[in-house]
Amino acid sequence: MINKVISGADEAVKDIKDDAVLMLGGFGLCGIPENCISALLKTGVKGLTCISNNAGVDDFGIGLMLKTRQVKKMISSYVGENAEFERQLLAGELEVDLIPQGTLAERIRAGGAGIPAFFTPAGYGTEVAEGKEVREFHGKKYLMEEWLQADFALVKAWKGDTAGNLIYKGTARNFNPMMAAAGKITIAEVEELVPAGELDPNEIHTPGIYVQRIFEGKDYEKRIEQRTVTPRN
Amino acid sequence: MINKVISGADEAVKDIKDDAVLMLGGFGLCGIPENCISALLKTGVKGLTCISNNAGVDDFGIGLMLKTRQVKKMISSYVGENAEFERQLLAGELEVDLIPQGTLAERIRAGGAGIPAFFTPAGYGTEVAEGKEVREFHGKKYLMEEWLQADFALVKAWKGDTAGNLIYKGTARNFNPMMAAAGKITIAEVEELVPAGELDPNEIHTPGIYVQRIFEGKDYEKRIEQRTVTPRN
Amino acid sequence: MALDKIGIAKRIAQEVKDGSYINLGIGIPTLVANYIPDDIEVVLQSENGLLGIGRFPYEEHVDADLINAGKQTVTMLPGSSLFNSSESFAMIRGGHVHLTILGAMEVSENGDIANWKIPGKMVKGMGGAMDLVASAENIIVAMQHKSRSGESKLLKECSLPITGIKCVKKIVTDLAVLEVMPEGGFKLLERAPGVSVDEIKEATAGKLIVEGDIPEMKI
Amino acid sequence: MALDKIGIAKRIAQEVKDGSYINLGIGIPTLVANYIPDDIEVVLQSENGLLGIGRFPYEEHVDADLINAGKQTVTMLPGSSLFNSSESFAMIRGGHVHLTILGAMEVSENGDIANWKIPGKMVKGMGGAMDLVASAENIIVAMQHKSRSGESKLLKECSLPITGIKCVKKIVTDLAVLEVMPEGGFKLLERAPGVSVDEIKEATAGKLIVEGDIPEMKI
Repeated sequence: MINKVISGADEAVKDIKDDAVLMLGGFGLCGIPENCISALLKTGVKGLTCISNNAGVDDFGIGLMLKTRQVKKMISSYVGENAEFERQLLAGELEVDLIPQGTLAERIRAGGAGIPAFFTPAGYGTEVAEGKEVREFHGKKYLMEEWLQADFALVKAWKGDTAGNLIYKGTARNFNPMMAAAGKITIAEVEELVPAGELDPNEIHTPGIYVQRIFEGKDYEKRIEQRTVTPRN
Repeated sequence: MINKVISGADEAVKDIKDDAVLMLGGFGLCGIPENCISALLKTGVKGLTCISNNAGVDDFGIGLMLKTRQVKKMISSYVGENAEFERQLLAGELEVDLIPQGTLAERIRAGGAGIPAFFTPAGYGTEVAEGKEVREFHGKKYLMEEWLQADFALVKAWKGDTAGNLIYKGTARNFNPMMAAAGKITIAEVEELVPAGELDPNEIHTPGIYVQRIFEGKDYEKRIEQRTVTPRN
Repeated sequence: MALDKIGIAKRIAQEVKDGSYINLGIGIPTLVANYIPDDIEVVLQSENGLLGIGRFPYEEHVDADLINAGKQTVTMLPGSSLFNSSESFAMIRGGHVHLTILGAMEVSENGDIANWKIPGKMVKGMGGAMDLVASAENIIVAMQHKSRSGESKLLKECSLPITGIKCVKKIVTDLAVLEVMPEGGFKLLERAPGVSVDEIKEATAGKLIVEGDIPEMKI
Repeated sequence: MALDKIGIAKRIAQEVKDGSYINLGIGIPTLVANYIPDDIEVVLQSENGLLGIGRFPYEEHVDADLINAGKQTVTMLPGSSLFNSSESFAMIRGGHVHLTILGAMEVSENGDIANWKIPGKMVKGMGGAMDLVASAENIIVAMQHKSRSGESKLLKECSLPITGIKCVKKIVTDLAVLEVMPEGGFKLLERAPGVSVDEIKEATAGKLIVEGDIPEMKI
């Protein structure tokens, strides 16, 4: 029998070893695998390469793993909300690879889809193009970009089932679906885990084939970076 | 105001001119734009290039447009269910470009996503590779394949709203979403058209940005090619 | 005695690993699903956009919007999911489908497969076969050992236009189970009940590797 | 008198065409949404996966799972749709988003834009800016004409690392509306109310093209 359901975050991440390459879903603090990050803080694994659009804030998200010096390298599109990050970077303690957001998303998608390289116009003529092949198609210049894959992908979904199918909520979807497909082992933490058959097959965002481990997470904080509201009157 | 809703198939296809390049959604006879095909039979437009996974059967789907000699060229992965097709092909009256199904799907997706070319292993070492660039990544050989785009994409969905958002049903989704994104003008025919706001934004398969015209189709036949059933006892 | 189609399907069903995702081609491969042991759970992928293919529907449940890649009406199972063709082949190309079982006209001793085109005959197209054979980590071919005209289909080199190169890992025919060796050659693993090694030798045009005693298949 | 940020946003709002899909950058561009005339319908795209951005939520409707690319809590509108980041940039790269409005540190007279990196300062990253400027058919820059230290931001060549080349079509500053000409140069289209052509000339380091009478903006 296929059993993807595990007890929780501690079991999920226990075989993540030093120097592993991880993908972590989320955009800012929206849709991040909070439980898995907490569990990684406990295992103390070191030398991680983290592929994630952002790097969290000082006291939440990947920021927590930066504080504990567990991260060797970040591959991101924007890392601006984190003072400890800046300190480590300027001190040469942290490597950073900055990638245009659309290129990052597509490289991850390509990793899951078995497409080793593709062409994109983003970054042509800029320093992002350095060392990359440039080619013209239909009168426009493009850069060749290669896939990204990871040893483990840590994704966060709204609902999941025991077959590994996932449904995300709102803009918490973001990078999670592509990362789910690009991890050699994909760990999904969900707010609600239901038996196979309870999700409508037509509404599933990530088919279960991409998910190797799934558990229902606990105590989601879902912190908000910019709480903007419309006043009543 | 954005008004994408039109009166029906006749209005939808009236500016499709001779020698246009079309994409038509569907896999076999499942999820094909029945109403638009009927309307094209009436306009009598000729010299069409049709990008579609299959070519219908003799008396349904694109097969109807073959009978009326409106199709100059088919770009497909499999065209085996159609005697008139075979006759025209052997008589040299019809051009056919056969493409591996995954490559076809991905070339269309690339057309909508602004990716002019990508690498895929499908067809390496076969006659499909003739004239194509071969490149090795991580010890495996790949072919470079280019995007496909169309003057008009004709897609069929289950539900749609006035903003152009689409939800497909079952395996009638198939090629429709990628084609919706790869058409310069995308025409969506839907079984049920509802006001914007009635579809759950989290369940939409094709965001409205890709759809320029939408209408509620009529008299769907939804013919079945292979009616296979489990007998009761 | 040579196996019939059901025998071939039954033997291939033994190759299926618990927990795997599988794509079955049209013909004998489709039959394999019927003989997978009850204690083995697999998920069948259909390249037109469905994971978790169920049985054919009862008459009153037939749905034109739910078909498999052979265009047959099917059902879904608990845990099924639906997706578009691009996602479907992303799954295949990305190596997420563990096993592909498909038919062939010819297989060469280095694992090339020909199953899409016969020169001089109407070419219907390759469908998803080229993507499948270029992508799956494990490919098993189900076919007759010889063609209807009596010629071996296990060759030194394919005579027909090929679908993919160096991709077939195992072949189950009406006469034998054979492994395609990395260095080339068909290694004979099992004989059909009552079929002799000599009969298999005679029916195999490519290099046949026979080491030690060759057991009979257990079906 | 030079425009304030709201004045720049109001003037850019006049550039917005009915029925268009628009991506607004952080800062002044975000303000543009507030000044689009009621009879013009546009759909705002947020690159983190939302089409149809609505206003900020009432306090009791704040949802951590619904933010814009500036990480602000937002709402949806009737007709909104949600999607993943890959689809979002497929939309952008594929030319489906008609107009991008964004801020800049520098623009060159051939349309290059620099807005992501200042050597010697902490580099936060380009986010989605490089994809947006490489892809949109129409790009309007909203910025001050001069930097805080009084130097022109409309240059012959960018001094800072660029975000994209030959992409900016129009610039709206506190002093002027300018078109970037295909052959190079900033063509002066309008002056801010009470600002003279000479003041604009003085504030523009790149090639300024002045032809005939230059009207004042109507805001």
